[in-house]
Amino acid sequence: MNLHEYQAKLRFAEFGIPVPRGKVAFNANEAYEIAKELGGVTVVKAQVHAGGRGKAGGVKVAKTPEDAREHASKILGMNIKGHTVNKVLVDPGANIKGEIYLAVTNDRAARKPLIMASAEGGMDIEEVNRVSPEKIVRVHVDPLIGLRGYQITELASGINLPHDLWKQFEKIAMGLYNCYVGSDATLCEINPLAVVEEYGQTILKALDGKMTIDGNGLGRHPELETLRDTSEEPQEEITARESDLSYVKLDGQIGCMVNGAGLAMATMDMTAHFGEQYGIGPANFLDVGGGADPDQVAAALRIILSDKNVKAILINIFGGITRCDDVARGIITAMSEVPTQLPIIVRLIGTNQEEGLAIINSANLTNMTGAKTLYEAAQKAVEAVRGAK
Amino acid sequence: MNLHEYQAKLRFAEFGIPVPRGKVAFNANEAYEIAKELGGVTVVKAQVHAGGRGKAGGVKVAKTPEDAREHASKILGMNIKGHTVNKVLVDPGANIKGEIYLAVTNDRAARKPLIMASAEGGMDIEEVNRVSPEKIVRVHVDPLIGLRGYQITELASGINLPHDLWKQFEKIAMGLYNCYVGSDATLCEINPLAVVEEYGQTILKALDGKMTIDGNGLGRHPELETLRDTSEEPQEEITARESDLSYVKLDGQIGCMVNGAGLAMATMDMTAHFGEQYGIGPANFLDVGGGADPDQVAAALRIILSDKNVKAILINIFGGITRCDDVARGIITAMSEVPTQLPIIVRLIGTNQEEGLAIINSANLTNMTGAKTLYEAAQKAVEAVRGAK
Amino acid sequence: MAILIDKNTKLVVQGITGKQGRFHAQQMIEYGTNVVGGVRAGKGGEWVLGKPVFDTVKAAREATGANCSIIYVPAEGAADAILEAVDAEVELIVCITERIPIQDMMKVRAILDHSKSRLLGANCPGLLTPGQSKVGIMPGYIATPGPVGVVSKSGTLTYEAVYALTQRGIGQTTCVGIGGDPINGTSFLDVLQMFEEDPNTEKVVLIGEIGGTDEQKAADFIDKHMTKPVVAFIAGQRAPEGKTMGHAGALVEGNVGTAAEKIEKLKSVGVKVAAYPEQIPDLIMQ
Amino acid sequence: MAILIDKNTKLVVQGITGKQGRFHAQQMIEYGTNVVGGVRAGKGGEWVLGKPVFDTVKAAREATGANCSIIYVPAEGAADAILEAVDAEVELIVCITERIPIQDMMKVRAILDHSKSRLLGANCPGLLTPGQSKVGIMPGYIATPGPVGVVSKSGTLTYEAVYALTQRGIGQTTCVGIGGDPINGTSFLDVLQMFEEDPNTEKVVLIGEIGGTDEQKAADFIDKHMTKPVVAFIAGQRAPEGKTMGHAGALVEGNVGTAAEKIEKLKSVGVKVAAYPEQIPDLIMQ
Repeated sequence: MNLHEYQAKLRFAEFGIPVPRGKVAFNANEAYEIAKELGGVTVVKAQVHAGGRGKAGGVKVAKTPEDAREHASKILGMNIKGHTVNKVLVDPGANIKGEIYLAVTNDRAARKPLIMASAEGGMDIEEVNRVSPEKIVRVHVDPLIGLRGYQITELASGINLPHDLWKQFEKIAMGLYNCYVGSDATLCEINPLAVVEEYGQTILKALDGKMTIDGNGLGRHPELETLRDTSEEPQEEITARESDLSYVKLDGQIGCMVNGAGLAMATMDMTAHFGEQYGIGPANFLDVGGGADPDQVAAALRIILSDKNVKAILINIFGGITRCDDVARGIITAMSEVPTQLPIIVRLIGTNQEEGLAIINSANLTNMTGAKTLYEAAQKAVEAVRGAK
Repeated sequence: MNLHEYQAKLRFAEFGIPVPRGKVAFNANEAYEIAKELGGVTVVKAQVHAGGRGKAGGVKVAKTPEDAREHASKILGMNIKGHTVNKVLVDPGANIKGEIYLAVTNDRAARKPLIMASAEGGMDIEEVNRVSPEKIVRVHVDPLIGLRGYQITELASGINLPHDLWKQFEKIAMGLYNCYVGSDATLCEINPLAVVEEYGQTILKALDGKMTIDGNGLGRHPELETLRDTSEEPQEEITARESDLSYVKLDGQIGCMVNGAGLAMATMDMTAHFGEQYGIGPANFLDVGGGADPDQVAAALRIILSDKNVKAILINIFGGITRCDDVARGIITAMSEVPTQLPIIVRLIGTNQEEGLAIINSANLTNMTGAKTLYEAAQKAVEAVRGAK
Repeated sequence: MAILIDKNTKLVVQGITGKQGRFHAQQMIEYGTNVVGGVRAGKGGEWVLGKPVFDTVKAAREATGANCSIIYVPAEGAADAILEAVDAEVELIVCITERIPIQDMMKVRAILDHSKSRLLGANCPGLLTPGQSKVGIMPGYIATPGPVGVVSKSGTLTYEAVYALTQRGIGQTTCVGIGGDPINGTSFLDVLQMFEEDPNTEKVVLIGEIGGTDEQKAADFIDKHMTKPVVAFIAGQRAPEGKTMGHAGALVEGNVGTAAEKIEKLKSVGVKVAAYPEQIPDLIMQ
Repeated sequence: MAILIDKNTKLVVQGITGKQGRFHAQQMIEYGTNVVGGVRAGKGGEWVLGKPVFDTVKAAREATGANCSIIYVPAEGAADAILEAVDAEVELIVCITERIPIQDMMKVRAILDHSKSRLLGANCPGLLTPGQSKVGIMPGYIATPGPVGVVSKSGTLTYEAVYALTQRGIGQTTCVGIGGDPINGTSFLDVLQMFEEDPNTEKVVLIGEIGGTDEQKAADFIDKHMTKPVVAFIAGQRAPEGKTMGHAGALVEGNVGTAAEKIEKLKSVGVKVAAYPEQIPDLIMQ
């Protein structure tokens, strides 16, 4: 689960990391009021789950509260990589003397948390990594021991941070690691961690923030679950999560319902394999879980049908411990609850697969066809979409 | 550093362990008022840093507030193993159905925390360990991982705790471990962890508590440092701690001042070796630290002289990195600040030992004698005490 | 011969009194697995499916000599259950539970590295040595004894592949599901090494998916150390970047972990890569 | 020949810019120890006593090839300093710092158990191989090369014993102070084993004290594995129960760790036990 910049920065602040005292506005007038209250120069920033906000014009500096209102009115409603902006963060301007990059993430290959710093903050870190990877200092953390002071020294020394900022940097790095652990995060990133002049002092401040939370860890952090911005997610994905289904919306025409993540991906791949030449492909990834019981199948059907692009449905179920005839009866039951006229191709494999297919066929649902192999099922689904066009 | 029962129980409560709602009284009237407020039967318990309170008559059940006053007046001022009781805890009585033992401590040999439980609570656990060690269930905890639920199950299962109490037991065991870690304790003990009937419920409650804190960890817990009861410690030990000296009062007549803990023990042993037949022995253990600078020596002298049993002083210094002539000058300086007529035997060994002894001898302090070996110094100190008798 | 489990495996079921645990314990017993007992704190002394239940894995191991454990406990208690089995020095620990927080698994891995135990999973279907022992949730009937070793990140996709092999008369030595979590106990590389060393395994099927670099590491291992032919299938060729496809680990991050990258790497070291699961038996028979 | 350190030892000083660190670094350099640099976060790039200072042990090790480090940092940062040296894979880490909380040391020990490093101390005087290298705070002049290995829990008591040997013309291979904390890095047993294996060590002096059971374990080791004669001295025969005698570890708990028990055990395996430190040379010469 991704947090918005303003949410991440509020969370950082809880772990002792200095952040600007900006606020969120949902309309241009609110932005004006916040900018007036902050005084001086402000920055209006789109709060949206998409990268490249700056390039897309989603971040603007405002010299006056009136400027802030104008910028906000332009940014709100903007579409950035398919996401509509419906709130902006109005932050005070900062007198920036330097920009650092600092992040904690999971290193999947090393199986450990990784803390990274670079003197090349403020830039796209992927780009820094591509062009000059040596400019990113990387330190692995033993998850049983946690981040230690000497590891922070290694970062500070590695990025040639001026000595007078080390104490602040240590506090921020430790705070970020604690935030990462204390939030079951998979990423906590500050970019830039800016060196700013404020009231004659040189201080480090997190001007931007990014956090991703491990969905499996959310149960331990109910306060984070409330930060979920459902306006950022397709309605189908929200419904799927509520029904405990794993669903990802794609842009094709074949609605797929499969038990098992690997088999679901293979099914997607197969429909694309045959459909590609006709501009036909999978409408979604959907893992209905191991048992494929009637309630789950019905919920899955509803989600698939809510996608208006869908022109055909492919059901691919491996009857493992469950028998295929039971699964087939479950599908027929679900069908009666969620009626549709779209062509449905059902492929059942495993225990009692013949009996299962017989049940499907004998249900006399004219829009439903059986298939014996994934190969055949995918072909039939592509044909069905072509016929419907 | 030891905590009193009432202090330990308050600390336990902070970690979610149920304890009785008693209060501390410093005089008999306060005990009466507390007992009246609690209502019903109460228990009056001496708060003193000594074991065997019960056998010594320091714990009494009171049926009425008047009883509590009477018991308190008898217990206050009582001497238990050399400790004067100056406060009592008045706890509500409990309807006890069973008594468990539960403790977390450092296992020095295993180099790990050890959590122990026994169904034979309420008794002297050393005695249980001697007679039937198999009745104590022991589980080592990995300090990097901490106590895990299954380890608590091992304890609960091992002491045959009724299943309906497991949840409470888990919470208490986890709380006790957290208390141990969160207090830099070397011991957290509940004996008894009682099974009590209260308002028709069966609950586990810590009726007694014992905690010892690692002095080296106190710096991280300023809130615990304030719990130190200096009325329980010999004044000399308090003064020594304030001067950063390591001092333990003993009951002999030879005041020892030595640099280094091992050498200080060896010096004690040597005086006892020669003095034993005459009832003469060391008055103290005192480690003056590595350098033996004049301020430390002076502070040490003051502490030694405050012990009225002392009839002679033995100074044994190994000049390591420091030269013996410098140490000798330091001793002479300290002597002038803390004048005494008691016989003083000085043994200096190491770099420039001859020069050092020459300085001691040439100081013309009539009560001061040099010695070349520890053997000789101890003999002379014993002779000096015999002469003074 | 087989790898990891065989007819001598003595299995203890952690969470045997739960719905899942009890159901699959029954299935495993029916398959012929030597289930020697179960574990559930607070149920020690009871009996389930004719097997004794213990309060702790340690007690179960002491009483039964179990050398393998399988975990069917909910995600919030699963890391603890794994550590309990590690602490009891169980040799092979199979964790079926899905949705274990990744930070828990990082800690578990750090502890496993210095332990005497091997973990398979979490979030895996377990493993099966046809005709001898099944530990996990794989349907037993899909497999038959033979010379092909199967290792996979996916559940039903493995069944599909194994069933396809069986239908074509190609049996298996052992079928191993390593699970689809980003941080797990046993990697492709570990299992490939075991198959390479197993005298009865002649060929190997590897079923991978998008996310991470395990398949690439497997390819390096195949290149340097394997003499036996390997056939692979990689799921998720059409998966979009930045979306988790069911398995927590099935996630293309930036351009790391794409199916195309994995397929190319495997092909470059001589691995035959199937275009779809049903093609696997054809490639094995070539 | 010697144990643990010799003229090839390359030493880095953690905390070289502090008062203690600088003073003893100077002493060590004067003795002839090959001090290759120092460490102090924030002072990297400076020079102290003609030696380069680094921000981290890792950087120091990379630049100088140091294989040994000595720690003179205050108690609150000492555990971190040890872990830093472990992380940098320094082979021998000597920690002089006293008053490290025992729970910190339990964690350090758990980490050391799976590391490539050996820790001596904490709260120890370090060690000295006469004429070759001194790492720690022992006065150099008290020792002279020869055939006796010395291992001790105590500082000045060791000096006393070593000086007594030297005065009587008996030299030492290496003098090792393991420190007086209840939980430390290197035990009597570890050092006895090294002396047993060192061809130049002919006899061994062991100086113990009250508290714990290390001396008893040493006695068992001497009984089973040592061919070389051992002379011992145990301090604290008159120590009362329940009182800490200076060293955190010097504490008789119940009747565990008394000097009488230790002396009896050592005598029972043929160790000659001195009645006072100055008797040690006599027993060595017997």
